[in-house]
Amino acid sequence: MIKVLFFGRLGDIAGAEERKVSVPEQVRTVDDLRQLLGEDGEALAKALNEPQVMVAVNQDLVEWDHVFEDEDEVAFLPPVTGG
Amino acid sequence: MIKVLFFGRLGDIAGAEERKVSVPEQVRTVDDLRQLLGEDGEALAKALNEPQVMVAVNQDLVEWDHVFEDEDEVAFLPPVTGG
Amino acid sequence: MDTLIRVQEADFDLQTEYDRLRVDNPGAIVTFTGLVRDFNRDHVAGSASVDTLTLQHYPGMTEKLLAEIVDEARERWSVIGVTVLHRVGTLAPGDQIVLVAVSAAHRQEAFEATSFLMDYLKTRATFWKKVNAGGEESWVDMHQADRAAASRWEASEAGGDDGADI
Amino acid sequence: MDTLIRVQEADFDLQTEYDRLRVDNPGAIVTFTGLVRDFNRDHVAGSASVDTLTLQHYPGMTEKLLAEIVDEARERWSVIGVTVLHRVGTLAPGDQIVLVAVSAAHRQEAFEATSFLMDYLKTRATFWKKVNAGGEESWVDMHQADRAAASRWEASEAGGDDGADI
Repeated sequence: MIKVLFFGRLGDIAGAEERKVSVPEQVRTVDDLRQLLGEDGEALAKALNEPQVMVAVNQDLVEWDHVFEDEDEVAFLPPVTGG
Repeated sequence: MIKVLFFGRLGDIAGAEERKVSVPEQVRTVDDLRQLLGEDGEALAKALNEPQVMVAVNQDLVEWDHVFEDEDEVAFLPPVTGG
Repeated sequence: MDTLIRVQEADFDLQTEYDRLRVDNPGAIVTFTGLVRDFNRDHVAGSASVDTLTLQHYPGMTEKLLAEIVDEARERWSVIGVTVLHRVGTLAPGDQIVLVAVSAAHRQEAFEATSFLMDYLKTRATFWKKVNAGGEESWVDMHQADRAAASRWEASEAGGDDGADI
Repeated sequence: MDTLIRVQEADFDLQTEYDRLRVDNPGAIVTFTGLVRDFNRDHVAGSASVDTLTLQHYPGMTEKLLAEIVDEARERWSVIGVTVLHRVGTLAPGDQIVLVAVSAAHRQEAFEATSFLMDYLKTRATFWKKVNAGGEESWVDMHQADRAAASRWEASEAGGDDGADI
């Protein structure tokens, strides 16, 4: 079971800012996870695959080939717009 | 009769921040005035002739060949150090 | 010598933060405040008036990223105190959003560090802005100009210490 | 849209000046405050502690020169409000000397205009500083670094309006 967070517009598209997800064994990297989540709908798949979307695991930015572990917190981050 | 102002260290060297000066007829430009004032003493002559000293007539910066008139206010300004 | 970083719903008070920086007896203090403009450039062409702005962030990660940005500023410039306050939640036009304040011995360091902190905050810290204008909500896009502003620091070496008086 | 220029013996209040600039609903406000440092770099090598600083100016001409500097800033950057307050008389370490505050729609203009105003104020406005340290008075010399800081604006075109958000 992992915790998935969707920020900014991704939360609206995913329909929730937070989801608990149990992942099949072959889903190992955050990119695998992104593809799995994208199976929920075309809009979310498209949004998660935007080139500027970043991903953090346990609040550290990681590359898309990063392998997450059970209980990890995985956050999908659209371009930031603070200030 | 003109009013002469000395600012910054020039006031200390001139011994006053302000002087009323009546000038001979042949003293026409502010450079002439500077040389006249320098006759009071070598220290003041040297200080007024420092390359960075500027001169204002009636609160406008002017060149050294500027011709002043009676009743004018002539100010000798060392490099500024505000802020 | 200290750093203050806070993400909060509450408003902040410029004088309070300034007074805190003054205690170290610096020669220069620069403050930057960002406020909600009444003009909605980010929303749609035609620019409906902004009713409210909602700021979301990633608690924990935001503070960590802000601390990293401040560390980077401290490596580049010789500054004394650094304060970064950023509000979240719902804000109205005219409200204060963000305060960056830097004290230093000399003015150049304080100016550059403050400007750098804002450029990096805008492009790296995990905040997201939603505009509510004319009953319609929409997430704000990052501005290309902000990316450009941040990238100008990437080429440059540590600037600043040219010894100007304050 | 207004400009406030004041040379005064009295202390000033950052919050008051900031609040005045806020009224126009800008997106960004930058403030610079210069303070008397306890460290006497300007006086002698060995750096006796500063007891007091005395600021002299040329009444009338100073205000005129400051107005010209502000006009020049307004020609170069699109800013809203500009405030320049400078104290004269005798000041102690920790005292506020000068405040420059600028409001604008976008942050880049506010940063650059404030920095420009300080650089020009330091090299063009008719103020003179005398340090009293260890019982000895001496007039401060202009810093080469301040000349250099001012000259960097002479080569450059009006900067700033790159459209960054605040």
